Amino acid sequence: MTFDVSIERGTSGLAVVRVLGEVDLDTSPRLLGNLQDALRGGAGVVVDLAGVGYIDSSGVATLIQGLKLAGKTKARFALRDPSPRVRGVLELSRLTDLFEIEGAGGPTGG
Amino acid sequence: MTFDVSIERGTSGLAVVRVLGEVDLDTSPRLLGNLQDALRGGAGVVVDLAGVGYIDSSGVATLIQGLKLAGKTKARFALRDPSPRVRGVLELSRLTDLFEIEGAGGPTGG
Amino acid sequence: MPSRAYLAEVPADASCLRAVRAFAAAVLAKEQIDESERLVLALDEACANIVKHRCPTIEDGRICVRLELTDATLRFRIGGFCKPGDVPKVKPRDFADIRPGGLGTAFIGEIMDRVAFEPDPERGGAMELVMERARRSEDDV
Amino acid sequence: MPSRAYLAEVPADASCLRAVRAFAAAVLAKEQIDESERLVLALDEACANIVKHRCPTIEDGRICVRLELTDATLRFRIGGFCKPGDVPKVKPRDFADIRPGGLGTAFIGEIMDRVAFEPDPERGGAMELVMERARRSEDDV
Ligand SMILES: Nc1ncnc2c1ncn2[C@@H]1O[C@H](COP(=O)(O)OP(=O)(O)O)[C@@H](O)[C@H]1O
Ligand SMILES: Nc1ncnc2c1ncn2[C@@H]1O[C@H](COP(=O)(O)OP(=O)(O)O)[C@@H](O)[C@H]1O
Repeated sequence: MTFDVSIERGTSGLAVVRVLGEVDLDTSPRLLGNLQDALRGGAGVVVDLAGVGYIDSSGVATLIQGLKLAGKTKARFALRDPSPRVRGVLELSRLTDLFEIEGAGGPTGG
Repeated sequence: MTFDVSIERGTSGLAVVRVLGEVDLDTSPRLLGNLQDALRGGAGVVVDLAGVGYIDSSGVATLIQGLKLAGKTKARFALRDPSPRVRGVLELSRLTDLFEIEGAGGPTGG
Repeated sequence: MPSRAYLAEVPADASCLRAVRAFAAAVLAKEQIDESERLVLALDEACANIVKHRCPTIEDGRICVRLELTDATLRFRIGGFCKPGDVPKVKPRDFADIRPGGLGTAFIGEIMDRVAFEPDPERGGAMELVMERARRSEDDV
Repeated sequence: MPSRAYLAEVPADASCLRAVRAFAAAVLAKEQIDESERLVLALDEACANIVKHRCPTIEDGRICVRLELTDATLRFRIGGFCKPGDVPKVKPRDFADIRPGGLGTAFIGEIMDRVAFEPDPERGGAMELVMERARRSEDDV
């Protein structure tokens, strides 16, 4: 309804996980499940956050879990296009440096 | 902040009153003031409702007041581009036929 | 199934109506209620009536809204809506009588299945406005 | 100037947090509060803590939020937040300790000026979480 996740796998094996809506205590378990699915046997995951209007600590925790999971198989794990609001929450958690962030204003490029 | 009205007067003397935000008991007095200003000495008013996400009975009452005011000087008074939600409220008031409505789906043309 | 209740309370000021609408819209979305836009309108009209007609007569007025949901029904309770003596006044004008005013109660009547007044258990000497609608899920449409 | 109070109450379920956020965002917008997004986050984290840590231990849990505004201060009161004995447990982990969890209280601490626990006047045996921030208008920035 107000939350949706889609997974698109490219020919390279890299999966783009597109998140739409608000990531909170209610919806982050679904996001975690999708990240786990996307990481299974793939080359890695790019989490497209352009459609995320809100994220709370459980959402950040979920992204950390995804990052750790990817680390186990040395798969890539990147965030794409977080809105200023989402970026602000990542900064509040002081974990921005931990993540590879694609997209305008990201430390790892534009 | 969340409500704004602008008036643009064309060379024909017709004023376009562009409304942005939610028209309710709080904001409709401002809209009425703007309609009165726009009608003063002009050829008429087109109320552009494309940016209106919500309207209540006080908003509809305000449009009726504008229509009556325009009628006094035989000036034109038309509504433009109401969203389906706004149109639904006009229909609920059974006053849709009273208004000249411009824009997609309007009874007086598209 | 027990009813699920959601409450909001704000100062009885026109500028606070938007917060009540935002709350109600989110609750109805969470409950997957169909026609939530019309229901928010009915609730808003009732709250606006407190601001317009009730609060000029009482000090420090509040708008107290309770949304009660069961599997079958959606009920709005608007606390301290009016004095018992005002109940007969709360009614729309004829739609044919085209002038501003009198539309709010007409909207409520069109949108809700049942509108009633009950003595407000929390505010002595005041009536609560109770509005109900059978719950239609999106699948029923 | 007397404080203006806004209340919302919802079932203590994760699916109801969005309605609390929508309500708070509309109230803060109406009050022209600066940094409302961060303040909504702090409130949401406190409410989420009730769902995660408090409600598994009580039946029919509710989230009761009170927003109090004066010209100088913004205060959130979250009713029935925890048992008195739980107060010492409510604290963030070290930011250096990178793992999921422990972030919510850290966010609250970063965003609010003051966080305190007070006996809940309406719920005996429970503590209320009180969070305050000096009110900065957009002009101060
Ligand atoms: N809370 C209230 N207390 C007393 N009278 C009320 C209240 N709400 C509505 N009314 C009465 O019902 C009438 C119809 O209300 P409404 O349809 O909203 O139109 P309007 O408010 O524009 O007159 C009002 O004019 C008023 O006399
Ligand atoms: N309402 C509560 N009742 C009891 N303990 C709580 C409550 N809220 C928070 N806590 C304690 O504070 C800790 C930190 O909370 P938080 O920072 O939100 O992280 P997390 O909930 O992810 O552990 C929790 O692990 C819990 O022990």
